[in-house]
Amino acid sequence: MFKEYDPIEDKMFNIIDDKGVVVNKKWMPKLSDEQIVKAYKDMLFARTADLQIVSYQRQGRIYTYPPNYGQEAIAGAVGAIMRDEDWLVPAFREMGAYLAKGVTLKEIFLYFMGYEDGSLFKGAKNILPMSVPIASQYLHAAGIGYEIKYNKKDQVVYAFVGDGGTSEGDFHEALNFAGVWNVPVVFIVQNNQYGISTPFKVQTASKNIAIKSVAYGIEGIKVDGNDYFAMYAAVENVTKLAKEGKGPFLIEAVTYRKGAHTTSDDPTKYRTKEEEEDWDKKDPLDRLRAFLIAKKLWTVKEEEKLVSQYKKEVDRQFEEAENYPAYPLDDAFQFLYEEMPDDLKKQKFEHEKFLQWKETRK
Amino acid sequence: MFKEYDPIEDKMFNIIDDKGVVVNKKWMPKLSDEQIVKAYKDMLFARTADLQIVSYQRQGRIYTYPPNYGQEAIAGAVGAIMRDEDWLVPAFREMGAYLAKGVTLKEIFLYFMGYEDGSLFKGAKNILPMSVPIASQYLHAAGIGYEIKYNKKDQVVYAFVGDGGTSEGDFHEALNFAGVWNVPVVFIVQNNQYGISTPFKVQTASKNIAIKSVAYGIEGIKVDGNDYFAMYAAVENVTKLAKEGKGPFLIEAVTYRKGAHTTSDDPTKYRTKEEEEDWDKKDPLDRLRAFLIAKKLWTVKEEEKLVSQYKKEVDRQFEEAENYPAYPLDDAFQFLYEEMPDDLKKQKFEHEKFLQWKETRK
Amino acid sequence: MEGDKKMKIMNMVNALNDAFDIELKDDKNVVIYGEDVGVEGGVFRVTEGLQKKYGKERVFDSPLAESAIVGTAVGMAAAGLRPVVEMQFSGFAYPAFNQIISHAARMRNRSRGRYQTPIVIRMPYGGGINALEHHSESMEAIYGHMPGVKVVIPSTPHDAKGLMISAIESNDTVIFMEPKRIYRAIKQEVSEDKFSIPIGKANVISSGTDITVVAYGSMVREVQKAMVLAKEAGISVELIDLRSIYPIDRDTIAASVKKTGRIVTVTESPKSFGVASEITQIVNEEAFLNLEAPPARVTGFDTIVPLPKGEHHYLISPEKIFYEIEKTVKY
Amino acid sequence: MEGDKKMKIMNMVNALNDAFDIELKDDKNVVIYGEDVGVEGGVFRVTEGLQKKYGKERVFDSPLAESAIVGTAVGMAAAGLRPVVEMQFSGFAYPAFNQIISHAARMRNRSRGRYQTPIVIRMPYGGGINALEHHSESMEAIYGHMPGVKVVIPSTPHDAKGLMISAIESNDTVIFMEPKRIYRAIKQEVSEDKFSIPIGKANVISSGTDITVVAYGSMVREVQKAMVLAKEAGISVELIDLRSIYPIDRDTIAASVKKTGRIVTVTESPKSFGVASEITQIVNEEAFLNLEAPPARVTGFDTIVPLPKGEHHYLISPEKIFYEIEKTVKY
Ligand SMILES: Cc1ncc(C[n+]2csc(CCOP(=O)(O)OP(=O)(O)O)c2C)c(N)n1
Ligand SMILES: Cc1ncc(C[n+]2csc(CCOP(=O)(O)OP(=O)(O)O)c2C)c(N)n1
Ligand SMILES: [Mg+2]
Ligand SMILES: [Mg+2]
Repeated sequence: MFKEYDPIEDKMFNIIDDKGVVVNKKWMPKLSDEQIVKAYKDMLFARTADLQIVSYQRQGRIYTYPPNYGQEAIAGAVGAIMRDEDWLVPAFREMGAYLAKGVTLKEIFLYFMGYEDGSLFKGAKNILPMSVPIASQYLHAAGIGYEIKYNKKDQVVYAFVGDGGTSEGDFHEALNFAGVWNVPVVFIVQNNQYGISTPFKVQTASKNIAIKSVAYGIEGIKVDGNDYFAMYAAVENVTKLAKEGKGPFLIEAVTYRKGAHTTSDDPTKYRTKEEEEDWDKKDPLDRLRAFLIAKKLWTVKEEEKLVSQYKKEVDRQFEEAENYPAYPLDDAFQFLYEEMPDDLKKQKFEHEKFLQWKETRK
Repeated sequence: MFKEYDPIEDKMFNIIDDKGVVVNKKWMPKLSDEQIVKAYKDMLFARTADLQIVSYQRQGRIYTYPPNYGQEAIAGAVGAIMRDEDWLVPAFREMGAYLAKGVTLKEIFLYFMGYEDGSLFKGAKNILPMSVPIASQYLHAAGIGYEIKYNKKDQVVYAFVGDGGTSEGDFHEALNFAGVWNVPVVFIVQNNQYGISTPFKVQTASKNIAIKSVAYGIEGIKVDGNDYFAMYAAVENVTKLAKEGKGPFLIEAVTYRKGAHTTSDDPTKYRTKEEEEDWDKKDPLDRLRAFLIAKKLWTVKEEEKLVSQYKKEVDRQFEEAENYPAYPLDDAFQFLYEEMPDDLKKQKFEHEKFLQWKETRK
Repeated sequence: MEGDKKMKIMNMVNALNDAFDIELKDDKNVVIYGEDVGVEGGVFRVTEGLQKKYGKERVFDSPLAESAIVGTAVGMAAAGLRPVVEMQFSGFAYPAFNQIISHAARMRNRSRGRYQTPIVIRMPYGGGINALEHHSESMEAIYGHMPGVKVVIPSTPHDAKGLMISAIESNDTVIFMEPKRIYRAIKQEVSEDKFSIPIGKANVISSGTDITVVAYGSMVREVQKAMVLAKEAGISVELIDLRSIYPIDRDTIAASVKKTGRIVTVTESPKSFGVASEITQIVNEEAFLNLEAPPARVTGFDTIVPLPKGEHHYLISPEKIFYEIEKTVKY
Repeated sequence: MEGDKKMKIMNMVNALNDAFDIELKDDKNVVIYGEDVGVEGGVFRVTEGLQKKYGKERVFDSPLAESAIVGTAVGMAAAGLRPVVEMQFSGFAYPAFNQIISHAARMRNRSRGRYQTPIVIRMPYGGGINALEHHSESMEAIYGHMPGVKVVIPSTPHDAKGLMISAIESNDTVIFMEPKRIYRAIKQEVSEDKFSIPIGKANVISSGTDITVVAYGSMVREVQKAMVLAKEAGISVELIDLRSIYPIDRDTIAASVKKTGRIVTVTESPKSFGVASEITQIVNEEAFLNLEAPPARVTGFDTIVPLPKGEHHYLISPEKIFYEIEKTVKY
């Protein structure tokens, strides 16, 4: 696969075209109809939730949120392959992978409503909390990879970053360490063409991102990230190889951030309508839907029904999150150290004294 | 040149063999006999000084020093090509380049004797002081490159780092910025096989270092760094291209640190006698000397005479450095800010008061 | 140092933008870059419109890499430019820490004055904007402790403009921390002319007799709110806005405490090893015999600033400042 | 907490090595890595022999990249290992600053206790070894100000061993700063058994009545030299070795100053915003009415530590400590 789609020649791996027609039979993954339908449903659920959140945000019911809109196939494919025992090291724009891990929408809501409790991920194993400092999490992934190898575990790490993140030194150091250590980490770059307002060509003069694997002696591949099957096939392939001890891999998933960077961003400032429309034609859900409809596995009506059902579910979880208990003072203090140092206890105590004083003044 | 010696195929560019015989006529640089003899003399001077310093250090007359022994051809070739107006952004193991810039041995001695004044480089233009935090200087080079382009100057930046330094995030960020900005910087990596005790294969799983250029969309080449002509031809070529605005370049100069990492290091702990002997055969001075002798441009006797002359010169400059005036208290304070802040003045004043008190107690 | 006053209502964003505009116009060596500062004009729009006016060579977007942003600025500055670079939030300046402490702060010292690094490293800092983790930090003390840099923190639009002009014209590296919480919250008349405010001199915003309160940046406004409560309680507060924490204006602080005998320092940062402790040390050194109560501090906790739903626990309220003022006065 | 004493003469290098040996033996999750710590055993030989004994998976050389060394340790720790990593000198830890402050210090808080980061980040610190630039720094205050880490600095071989064992067994991230200047300078009997010293409790090395002197790391020995001069002058010094600057032992400091009424803090770091100021703040808060003289500090300057020929200007001499002690006592 890596020879056939050599990033040095800037080749991109894809399987279906923009109309959902399979153009690369050789690599079409062996998926049952049910699996494909489930994949589509998962993506649809993620998209429904994502779009809802943006509207909650407009209503002032949640803070800044980074939409996944248009990038769902990437996290979807990883989510379908990743097992409970595998590790997910997320950035912040891969909701489908969180959900696949067992994170609930409610938790995601809690996080963006401003509760650290949203990172508890009670039903999910082996997933790190969202990492805000760009690319820094890639090193954590390499370290987890080391632990897996050290303890000879049957696990793989899936780590995410954006195209902007590839410019950070930590990106380089992580791939370099993982390469030297030869650890089972799949490094996925969601190249959505922008880092906030900054276009890909300002991030790097390199032909593509997959090619950067060469610098670390590892394999890399550039994949059409809006093509669910291509993403699935690529992730499946490197997962198998990683389990065999064939080391880390770099997947560049080419996609487009159809929404704003976050709800406080306005993309019209830095990109054109034409560009957006060009990418609309490659929408990952449209493409997979077309595939399914052609195979008579899906109908528009079914989709409508499902979406309204999903919306209700999203609303339900959102309301649960909105009714989450108030944030206790203790929670601001208790997780810094295993045992709270005396000084910190004193700080809390003094603050409580102030709060009492404030109470009495009312 | 870059196609012919493609680092992706792990090709190495060289011109003379270990016996000093030209094996690659096509790329042999057009150098006059005088130029070649001068090059050899410069390298010989650098080596003589270098070996002397190690012996001064053993006598306790200078602090830790990082020997250049075995790597002289690299800085020698760069030194021969670099003009006054070009910038040198050094690491700390390229004495020949410092000397070519007009830095004196005395200044180098002063630095390693523990005077910042050793970084004044009074007779040299456009050279940054030695940078101790590994690889951090590469970013300065990229920034200087920006200034050159911004002001449309006819200058090139030569920046040095070691193989170990390529693992740092700053290496990556510098090449990436330089690539995006397309600035005239020649990034030279002295791959001397070790970062202190750490062998190259522990630094990276990548085939070689030159290949890392691919990640930044720039050209790179792996050069036999113990082959003066190959180094000269490569640096000459990229210098010309850089001046034409063809952007930054990465040169991996393959060499060997024949000495210890610094005078406080003991290489027998981490490498074998055999390895050292293998590399002895590729000594850059031996090879160039063989070339010169074969061309009847040099004799062993001449060399002996010259070396003893050089030794005297080295001693002379060393003694000058040893007689350098004491380090005044002012110098610990006065260069932090353009104008000394009141608080700092007060600190100095208080310290002087203490010194007076101490005086009176005697 | 104010010129002929053509006054205009500005918030801090406008005032900073105006300072850049003036400096870009007056000095061709000034360049501005960082993440999203060019086309978009910065996530807070502080550099809006400048790329259009001065071109892509002078105001531009960089790749996403803070170490590189500062590191290349060191090189540019050594070669003669005067870069003004942005760290998108102070919480994202840490990857650049090595370039700041090891190079921007030291190049002049290392080269014995031969090279200088006239760099302004801008960074919006502080909490109170309902942000994600890392977007609310106040770690100015670590820069204050770093030899070789100046650390400037304005509290008003007027000060922001005058201090920024000084910062850009300074031949030292200046860490310029912008209280993002009041970017648009305070509006005032600011001269459209070029004027500068010296770095290193504190500003006595209001004089009083009972107690000295030292603050800077976004805390100044909170202290002013607390002063309303203090006034009701009959306490006369002398408010000192440090404007820069390094150099720090010992004399103004000392003179004030010699008069009032009492002092509270207000900062948003974690409590231990923060700016308040340094102020306390200074007043102990300069005005020990005048002290009638222990120099106090109102600060954040030694914790991470909580996410929005918990941030009110951390943020400093005017009541809390008043509480400490009253305690100190009653001591 | 000392066990059956099989005592052996050790310097700090031996003592630390012994602590690692014990922990590597006792806990398979402990791994040690960093630049040159494996084959060579570290540039100061602190980890010498351990790779041979425990294998390349457990004690190994890493590529040259500090951010990666700490960042991968965060990942390893989250997955269950207990990494002990080395920054070759504290002056080279800055590239790792972001990983330390943003992750090692916060992972537990961010994940509400789910993940922890039992990492020891070792770094030789301080001056006095005639080194190049960046090899002589004492920037412990910036770590003290960083919520979520502990900062330990031993002053003797015995303490180094006991504190290192505590650090490795702590489930928090510990910045372990090693006073390289006394790595081999102090020898003492240390038990070969496993023993630990609690982190956060200061050690009253000698009790006295006239003045409290607070120090840690390499400065403790300098204070002890100054105490000889003080004794000659008839001054009785109570010497407190902090052992850790975070958590800081307020109670021990306060109790001492309540007794002596006077205090001098001695640190090697730059003066402003350093550890001494925090101690001064603490004694103002805890023992204001007992203070008979302003809490004083003996520190470095707000400068870069000069290269060897100028370092004597910067370094703190016993005379200077005595000078400040005497001034404070005579105040
Ligand atoms: C170290 C750091 N610098 C800056 C930021 C601010 N920031 C948040 S997202 C972002 C752009 C990220 O772009 P990319 O990596 O392409 O990911 P995307 O948002 O497109 O998914 C920036 C600059 C940050 N979070 N961390
Ligand atoms: C950021 C940083 N980390 C660690 C060191 C300590 N150190 C000095 S030289 C060196 C090895 C450098 O190896 P390499 O880059 O190959 O250069 P060489 O010494 O072989 O010329 C190390 C780790 C340093 N100076 N800076
Ligand atoms: Mg992106
Ligand atoms: Mg090397």
